[in-house]
Parts: sequence; C-alpha cells; structure tokens
Amino acid sequence: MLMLLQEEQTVAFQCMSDCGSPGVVQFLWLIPAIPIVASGVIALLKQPRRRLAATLSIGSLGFSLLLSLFAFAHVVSNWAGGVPTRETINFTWFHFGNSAVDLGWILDPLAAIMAVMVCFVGLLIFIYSVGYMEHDENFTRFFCFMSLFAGAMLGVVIANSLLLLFMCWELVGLTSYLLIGFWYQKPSAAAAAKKAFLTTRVGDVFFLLGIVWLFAQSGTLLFYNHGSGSLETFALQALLSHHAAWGLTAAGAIGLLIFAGAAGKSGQLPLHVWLPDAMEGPTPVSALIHAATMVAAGVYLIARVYPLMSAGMPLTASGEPAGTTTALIVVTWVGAATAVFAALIAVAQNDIKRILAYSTVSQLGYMMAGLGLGGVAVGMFHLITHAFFKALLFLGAGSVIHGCHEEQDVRRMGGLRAFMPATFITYAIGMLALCGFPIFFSGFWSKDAILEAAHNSAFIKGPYYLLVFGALLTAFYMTRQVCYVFFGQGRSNGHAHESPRVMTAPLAILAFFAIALGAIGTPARPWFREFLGGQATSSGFHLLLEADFLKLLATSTVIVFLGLGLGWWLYGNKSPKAEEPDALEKAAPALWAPLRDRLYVDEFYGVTVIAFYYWWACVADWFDRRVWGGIVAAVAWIFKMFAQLNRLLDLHWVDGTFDKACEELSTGGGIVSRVQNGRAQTYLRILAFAVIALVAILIWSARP
Amino acid sequence: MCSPLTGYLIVAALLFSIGLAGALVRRNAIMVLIGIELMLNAANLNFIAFWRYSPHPEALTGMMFAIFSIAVAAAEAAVGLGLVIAIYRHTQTTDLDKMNRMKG
Amino acid sequence: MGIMFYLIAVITLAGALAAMTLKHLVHAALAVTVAFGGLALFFLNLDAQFAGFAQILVYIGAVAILVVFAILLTRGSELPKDGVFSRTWFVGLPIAAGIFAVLGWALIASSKALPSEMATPAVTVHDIGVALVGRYVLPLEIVALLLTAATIGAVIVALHEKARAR
Amino acid sequence: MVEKADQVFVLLQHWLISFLPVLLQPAAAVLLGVIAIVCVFPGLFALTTIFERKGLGRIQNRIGPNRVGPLGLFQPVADGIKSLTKEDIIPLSADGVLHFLAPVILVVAVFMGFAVLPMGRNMVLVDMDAGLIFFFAMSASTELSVFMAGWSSRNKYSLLGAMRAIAQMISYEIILLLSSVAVVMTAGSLSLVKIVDAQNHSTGVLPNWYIFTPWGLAAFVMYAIAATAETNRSPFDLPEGESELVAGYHTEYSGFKFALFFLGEYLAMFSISGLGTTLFLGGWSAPFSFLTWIPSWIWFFGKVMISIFVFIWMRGTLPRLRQDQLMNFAWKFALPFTLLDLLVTALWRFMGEGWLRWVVSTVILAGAYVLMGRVGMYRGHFAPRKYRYAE
Repeated sequence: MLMLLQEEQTVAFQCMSDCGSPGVVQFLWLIPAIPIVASGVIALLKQPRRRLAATLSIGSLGFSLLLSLFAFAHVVSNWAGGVPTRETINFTWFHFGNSAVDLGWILDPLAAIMAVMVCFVGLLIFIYSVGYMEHDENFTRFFCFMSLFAGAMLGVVIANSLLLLFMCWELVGLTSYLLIGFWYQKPSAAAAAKKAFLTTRVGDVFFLLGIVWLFAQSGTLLFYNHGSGSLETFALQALLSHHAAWGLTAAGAIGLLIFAGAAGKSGQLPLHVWLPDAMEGPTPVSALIHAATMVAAGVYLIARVYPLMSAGMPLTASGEPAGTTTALIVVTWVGAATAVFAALIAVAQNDIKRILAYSTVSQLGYMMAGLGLGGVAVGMFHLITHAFFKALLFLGAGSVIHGCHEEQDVRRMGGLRAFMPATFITYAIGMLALCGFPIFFSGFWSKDAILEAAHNSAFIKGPYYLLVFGALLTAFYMTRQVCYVFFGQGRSNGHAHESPRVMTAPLAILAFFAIALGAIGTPARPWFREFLGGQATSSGFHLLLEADFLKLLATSTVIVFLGLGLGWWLYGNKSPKAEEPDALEKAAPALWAPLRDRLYVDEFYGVTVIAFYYWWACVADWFDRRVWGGIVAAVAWIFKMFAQLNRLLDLHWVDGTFDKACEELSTGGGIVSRVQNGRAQTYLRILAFAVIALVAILIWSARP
Repeated sequence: MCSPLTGYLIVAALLFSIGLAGALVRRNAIMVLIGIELMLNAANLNFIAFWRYSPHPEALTGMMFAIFSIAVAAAEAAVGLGLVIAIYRHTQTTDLDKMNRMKG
Repeated sequence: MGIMFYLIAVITLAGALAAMTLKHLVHAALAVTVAFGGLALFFLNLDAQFAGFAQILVYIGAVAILVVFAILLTRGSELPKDGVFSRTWFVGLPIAAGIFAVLGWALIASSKALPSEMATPAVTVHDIGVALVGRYVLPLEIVALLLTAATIGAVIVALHEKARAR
Repeated sequence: MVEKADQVFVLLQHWLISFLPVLLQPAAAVLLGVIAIVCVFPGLFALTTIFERKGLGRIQNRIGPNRVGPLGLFQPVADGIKSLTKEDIIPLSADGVLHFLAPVILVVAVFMGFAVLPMGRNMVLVDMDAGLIFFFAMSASTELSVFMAGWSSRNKYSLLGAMRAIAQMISYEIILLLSSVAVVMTAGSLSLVKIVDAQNHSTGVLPNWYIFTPWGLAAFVMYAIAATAETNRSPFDLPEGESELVAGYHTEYSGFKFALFFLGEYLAMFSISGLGTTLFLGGWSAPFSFLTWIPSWIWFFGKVMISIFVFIWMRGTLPRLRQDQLMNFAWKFALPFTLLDLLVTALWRFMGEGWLRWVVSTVILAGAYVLMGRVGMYRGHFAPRKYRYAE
C-alpha cells in the first residue's frame, strides 16, 4: 500500500519549485485557456460557420493535448530521474483585510496524467461529434459549449487552489447544464438540465461550506505552497488539532463536506438521480461529460485533497497505514453502496444510454471505494481506464443510435452485429473491459486493484462483498445489453447502417486504449502506482503468481464468467419481441418492478424534498398575498384618501381665488390692448415720440 | 461750430433721422430693417467720434462700444431678416400694412 | 474739418437718403451699402482703422448681402402695386423731423462743452485685441453667445416648415 | 550686389521720386506703387491665361494655342485686342448703371487687396496695422459686385449664377477667415508684414513657415480649398457651370466688360494666392538661409505662380461638384474642422516647445479629419447621389 508521505517529501518539493521553475509549468495555464478562448471566438461566429467552429475547437483542444503531453513528458522524465515533480505557480488574486486570496496552478503526476486523459478523450469525442452533430442546426453553439467545457475541466485539473478549482468546477457545472439542455426544445431535456443543475448544487453548497471552513482554519486555499499550502504538513497539523463535533477533527469534517461536493458531481448515492436523466443531452456530451471527464471530477477532487482526507491516519513504523480515517470510511461505504445500487438498477433499464449511465454511476462508486480503500493510485487508475472504455461505450451507443435513426430502446434493436461490424467489435471490447474480462482488458486490472485493496483492507470488510456483487451485476447487465442490441433478429423499424469514418475512427482508437491501458497498472509492473506515488514498489512477474493474488484472480474471473454466462443464458440469441416482457421479469416479477422503477429514489425525493419545497412555496405565497399585500393596500388607501381631501381644498379654495383674479386681469388687459394694434410702425412711432419727449425733458431740465 | 466733433454729430443726427423716417414711412419690412440699421450706424458714428475726441482715447471705451454694436447689429440683421422670410412664407407678403396679426 | 469730411458726409447722407426713397428695393439696398461704405470712410477718417474695416466686412460683406438675399427670397425685386410708402407716412415724417430737431437742440445746447481738436490717438490693433480679451472679455463672450444664438435662431426661423416638422 | 538685386524696385522708386519736390514725394511714392501694381498684375494675368491654356492643353493631351507668335505666346495680346474691339452689348431691360458698375467695382475691390500684400522685402504699398482685415473687407466687397452683375442683367441664368456665387463665397469666406485666424493667433499680429517676419527666421532644418506645423498644414489645406471656392475656380466653378447656367453672372457681358470680369477673376486668384503665400508659405522669405541671395520678390512671385499652377492643375483634373455637396462640405466638414484647427492652434501655443505638441496636434487633427470624413461619407454628405432612374 502506498501513501503520500508529506513529511518526507516536502523538502524535495520545495527544492523543485524554488530552483527556478522550468518553462513547462509557466505555460500550464495555456492548457485550459486555449479552449476557453476558442469557445469565446466560436460564440461570436455566425451560425453557418460550422467548419470553422469545429476546426477551432478541435484545433484548440489538440493544442492543449500537445501542451499536456509536453507537461506529461516533463513529469515522466523527472520521475525517471528519481525526482517527484510538484511545480506550482501561485499568485495573489485580491486582498481583503489582512488575508489574501491566492490562485495558482500545479504540475504534478496527478494533474499531468489527468490533463492528458481529458485532452485525449476530449479530442476524440470532438472529432466524433463532427459526424454525430452533422445535421444539427446549432452545430456552432454545440462546439462553443464543448470547448468551454473542455477548458473548464482542464482548469479543474491544473488548479492549485481550492477556490480556482471551485470556480472551474462551477463552470463545468454550467456547461453541463447547457449541454444537457442543448435540445432545450424537448421538455424532457430542459427538465433534465434543471435537475442536474439543482442536484449538483446541493453537493456544491456543502463543498463551498468546506472551502470556507478550510480557509477559516488554515488561512489559505492553495494546495501546495512551499510548505504553507493547505494540504501540507503545517496546515494539516493545525486542522487535526482542531476538533469539530461528534468526535471528528476539522480535517475530517472538511473532508466530508468536500466529499459531499464530489458526490454531487460524481453521482454518488443520495445525489445520483441527475446522472441518468442527463442522458437527454447529445451522445457525445454523455460520453465526454457524463462518463469520461466531468463526473470523474469528483473522484479527481477526492484524489487531489487525499492528504486532507487521510490526515490523521495512523501509520506503522514502516509507513504502511495502520488504520483509516472517518472521512475515508464514509467515502468507501458510499462508493461501495453506490456501485451495487446503480448496478442493480442498470439491470432493468431498456434505454441504451440509461443503462450506460447507471453503469457509470456504479463505476464511479468503484472509484470512490478504491480511493477510500487503496489510496490515490487505485482510484485514479480505474478513473483513467474507465474514462477510455466508458467513452468508447457511449460513443458506440451513439453510433448505434445514429445508425438506428435515433432509436434508443434496446428492445427495438437487435442483430446489429451484421450491419455495424466496426461498431460491434469496438463496443464488444468496451463491454468486456467494463465487465473486467480477465487479463486482456484494462478494466480487469483496474477493477482488480480495487477488489484487491478491498480484500486486503484490515479495517473494513463489508465493502469487499458489495463490490464483488457489483462486479457480477456489471457483467450481467452488460451482457444483457449487448445481447439485446447486437444479437438475435433485427427488430428496428428502419434499415440500420454503419456510421461514417469520422465516428468509427475514434471508436477504434479508444478501443485500442481500452485494451492497452491495462499494461500500465498490472501488479507485475505497477508503473502507474509508482508514478503517482513517487515511490518504488516491488515488481516482477512472480508477483502474479503469489497465492493471495491468484486466489483473488480466480474469484474475480469466476464472478465475471458467472455474470456473462447468466446474461447469455437469459438473453443470448433469444430475440424477444419488443412488447414482450423481459426474461428476468418473467422469472422474478417482484424483483423486476422496483428495479425498473429505479428503486423509487426519484419518487422518494418527490414526496419528501420537493413536496416540502412546494408546501413552503405555498406558505410564502399566502404570506405574500395576504399579509404583505394587505399592508401595502392599506397604506395606499390612506394616501388616496389624503389626496382626495387635498383635491377638494385645491378646487374650491385655491383655484377659486386664482380664477377670480385672472378674470379681473384679463378684463383690464383687454382695455389696454387696444393700443397694440399689431402694426410694427405704430409701435416705432410711439417709441420715437417718447424719445423726443424724453430728450426734450432732459435738455429742458439740464438748462443752466 | 468750432469743434470738429460738431460736424460728425450733425451728420450722425441726420443719418439717424433719415433712418427713422425710412423705418416709419416705408411699407416693406426689409426697408424698415434697413432704416433701423442706419440708425444703429448713426449711433456707431457718434461712438467713434466721441472716442476720437475724448480726453482718454486709449481707454478705448467708445471704440469697443462701436465694435460690439457692429457685432450685435449683424446678429440683429440675421434674426430680423430670418423673421421677415418666415413671415413671408406664411402670409406671402412683406407689407407691414397688411401684417397686423401681432396684436394681443 | 477738411474737404474729406464734407465729401464723405455728402456720400453717406446721399446714400442714406437714396436708400430711404428709392422705389426699387434692390436699388435701396445698394444705396444703403454706399451709406455703409461712407460710414466706414468716416471711421477711417476718425483714425479708427479696425472699426472701419470691421464695418466694411460686416455691413458690406454680410448685412448688405443678407438684405439682398432677403429681398430676392421675398420677391421684393418686383415693384409693389400700391406704392412703396406706408399709408400713414404723413405721421412718420414729422416725428423723424422732431427727432432731428431735438437732437440738434441738444447739440446746440451742449456745443460749448464739446472738446476742440485732439491729437491722433496712438491705438493699434494690438491694443484693441488686448482690451477685448482683457477688460472687455465678458462682453466679448456675451456677444459670442449672442451671435451663436442668433445664428441658430435665424436658421430655425427661416427653415422650411416641412424641414422643421421632420 | 545681392542687396541691390533684392531691393531693385525700392531703389528705383526712391530714384524716381527724388526728382520731385519733397512735399509731393509721399504721394508720388504711393502713386508709383499703385502704378506698379496696376501694371504688373494685369501683365501677369496675360501671362497666366496663356500659361493656363497651354497647361490645360497638356493635361487634356492636346497642344493648346500655338498660332499667334512663337509657340502661341502672343495669344493674350490677340485676346485683348479682340475683347477691346468687340461690341459692348447692354441688354434692353438691363439696369444700365449697375450693369456698368459691377465689373468696375469688382476689379477695383480686387486691386485694393494687393495694397497690403508684402511682395518682397520692403515692398508693400501700405503696411497697415489691420492689413488682414482690410484684405478680407475688400474681398467681401466683391460679392456685392457679383450680385450687381447678376441682378442687373435681368437674366435668370445670371441671377442664379450670382446667387450661387454669393452663397458659395459667403460659406467659404468663413473658412478662409478662420483658417487665417490660426496664423494670426500664432504670429500675434494682423499686419501681413509682421506675419511674414514671424516666419522669416529659420531654426533647424525646415524653414519656420506655418505650413510645416500640423495645425498650419491643416489650416493651409482648408485655406486652399476655400480659396478655390472663393475664386469660383474648378472644381467649385458652379456659378459659371456652362452646362447649367451658360456662363453664370457674366452671361450678359461682352467686350471689355467681360474682359474686366475675366481680369477680376484672375486678379482674385493672384491676391488670394499671395495671401496664402504670405500666411502659410513664408511670404517672400527663402526656405533656406543659403538661398537668400535670390531676391525676395522672386520668391514671392515664384510661390504665387506655383499656387496658380496648382489652380490650373486642379481645373484640369477634378470634375465639378454638385451644389449640395459644395454646401455640405463647407458647413459640415470644413467649418467644424477649421474651428477644431483653431483649438489645436491654441493648444500648440500653450503646450510649449517639444515633440509632444507635434504628436498631440497631429493625432487630434488626423483623427478628426478621418472621423469627420468617414461620418460624412457614411451619412452621404459628400457621397455620390443615388438617382432613382439609375437603379
């Protein structure tokens, strides 16, 4: 088991960032900035400039990919040289009082590998989108949002400040909202967007509370800042020494609050309801945001603040963990429960994307559990592999939907194997990777690492059994889906067709990585673990032959084959009619109904949270109308009466006098006006006459 | 008739009277304006003459008065003629005998 | 009191008289220009060079032209049918004569107080300029304001009704 | 020797009047000056007509008059004899007196303007304190003679031409005056002799002429445009637009009176070029100190003749403007721009020496020029009119 050991590493890190940062980290901000700028430019483009919009956003993301590959190479070369990388650039955003709010970005193995993943998967999905969105009239808007999303997500990845991370986090949430509601003319899409936004906000409120608390406690929101960052020894000690309620330390409490935010974004158990509905967005959006990247942001966040979550973990003398923390226990249990819960629901869904969505929720649960049990490397490894094969599955599903003329119900497909061979092969690879088919697929190794960590955990045993059951369900529902879609007789309305090259090429690339990525994390050569942990671990093929490991291998293989077999037995080549009840429904209708209805979570929320808000809104409305409205009306009435009184006074007293005076004046004026006959020369004459008189008087009076 | 100023004053008085007579006896509004301009000019001549023969010509009082009077006269002519044109547009005449709608 | 004075006086008064008596409006306008020119010569004769040139510039260059324009715009160049003099001309003339009488009386009454010959004042344009922006700066500004207002007013008054409505 | 050549005319004048009794000498000096002006400029006029006809010929790709004398150089003589011997026609219904007075007043008024122009060192007829005002007063008087000519002819074309000419001359006279005021503000004098003196000391590379300052250049451009309009020269020759008005206000003139109008027009050109030279181009001063050996009067007449050449060049190049363009340009572009130039001149005066005032005034003027031009173009003040039938 590996641990990030702050105490020993701080010195090395300080040296690294003090010795004049090399160029890479200084240009790190370009990685998110370029897609955001591209998005701004696209926003200004006219609707028909589709080609330019696509070129801009793909080009910008490609550039970001190049940059992040460069950064990654830098990190890898440092790592190969035995120096773990942690380079930061921090700057003050603003001051208030004596405190300053700092922002900054960071380059470390975690950020580097995540940035590469986001850029790479994102780029493939962008390319795929060109084909998928070809006939949409809001093509430019789509790419504008996608670019903005990519930029914001990369911002989350490289942020070295919890505040900057939160800002990008909210930007990501906004773009998610925009993209889910991309087809806002569909009421269901608009509702789904709203739901996603509100649900994630619930988590974000806790997250914000955690941030504020952290700032109040440690005085900084920077993660790493030459020893004074909030994740470094000094601040952690301070946080540990401070006790919150219920026996929690401040570190634990803040960790739990942050986890609430992560749970909202990553669809963990109480807040998972938005993610399946989010499938109303276009399929590339589902692939990019709701499978590969954004939902993984929660996991990434937990990985990022792992030192905080694990603060206070008792260690053995050799640095091995000898216990765990409350925060990690909560993370583990929530993750494991989510994994099983979502997998159960996925079994009874009929919408191709909804199955994948629940599968995503379930896999995110795995990642969380992996983080809680095995540390950063375990959770992140599954995150990376999952990003690739889940993106592959979503894109494959998109290809299927595209090929079946926007049909999403798996019962109305079937037999597509023959019509869409490329999609079928890649989809099958993705499906096997997700199921964890032994040895050859990346999913096997990453999931196995989680199971291994769960099995080896000395402190909490329950999650292991939950996760194993989840793995069985995963294999089962994926088999069910593939059988429905690709095997049996064709049940679709129109003639299915293969998707264009621009869509299948990304599928192929993703499929390659869905297989190949396993190589970086096998127990024989746990490169990924070393890379993230910055520590050497024992390696060699002999590790594969250890008894413990073999036992575990056998268990998971059996589980997977059990799931696959069960699925094939129930659904293989049956080609039931679309209206016909499901095979499982026939076998166990009492089990089926609650699963189909998503275990009534939405309904539960409907009668509790939403009902409460509705009632509260009614109360407020009544109060507004009756109480406040009454007061306002009374005041208005009083003033109106006063005005009436005034008017009467004016009319009879003031005006009467004035009118009389005016009449007199006008009569007098009429008499005088006869002099003014309107002839200019008469006036001039009178004037001249007056001058004569005046001068005569003057001279006469001045006579000596 | 010993002072050189007297001659100028007589000329100015004559000019003023001629201008006034013109303004009083002519029918045409424009001619009335011209008469008024003549009266103004007569006054200017007086100012300049008094300035020239005043004990302190370097104080420039009369001169300034004349210069400002010229400027004001220009403004007066512009507005007056503008009015005449506007009235002509309405009534198709510049005959003051026919223009008596100015009464209250 | 040289020959020049009498010459100029004759020109000026003749111009003024002609302006007030000539039937034709254009002729009257040109005659009054002669009177203006005579006055300018008077100013020069009185060593008021600047005022003289200003008189030419303003009266001959602007006012006379304006008058001519007004005459043409109001069809004043055609001879009126019912005479050029007002119906009440017999009232006007005695009043004008009365004015002259009163002024003359004032002149005679004050003839003893009038100064005799004075030396030519040494006043340059520079002095006038300094006085204008020094002691007389306020009147200058007010006159500037007046001229601006008059220009705008004249334009608005003389605008076509239709143009104004627009 | 150089001094002698420079002052040759002044010395000649002194020599000539020295034969007379002392009492008569001042009057004789003035008389001699008047005679010189009255002889020199009509001679120059004759030269210019042939120069113009030849030049226009070259511009229009033809030879021009070449029959009378060598290279047609005696053409003006032939023209003069022709106009003198032609019948002097007075239309039956014309106002005879005004018809006769108009060209005379025109020529006299224009000749008066030359009195204050310094044509060389010590070569000015009257060094008036208010010389510039005098000049403008005289040029203002010409408008009245134009009106007299147009009105007295009893001819619609004549009257229309006269009204056009007066409207145009009044509009552009304001610009002419205001652009000169910029110079007066800087030189601090209305006397043209002093204005020349103020420009006649070279500091640095460029001569100290006002045209070599931002405001001076702007004022000069405006002055040049206004001068072209003031003299009714192409492209502002609407009052004589032969396609519309036959010949404008001198349609009904023939013989010698017509020649007088012709003379008046050219004299106005000379005097206005002379004034422009005096105000902006340093008058009779040499551009560089090593060129002072060339007599000052040669400099003056050289500059005037170059201006005349520019007049001719413009006439051969530019098409005539439309009346509304002419007026819009005067009131909506040139007048505001000249007023702005006055402000910039004041700024220049009070910003003190240094490069900063160059930059500031250049930027303001160039910016205003571009901006006002663009706005005018955009709102269609100077743009070509769109004719309905051409759509």
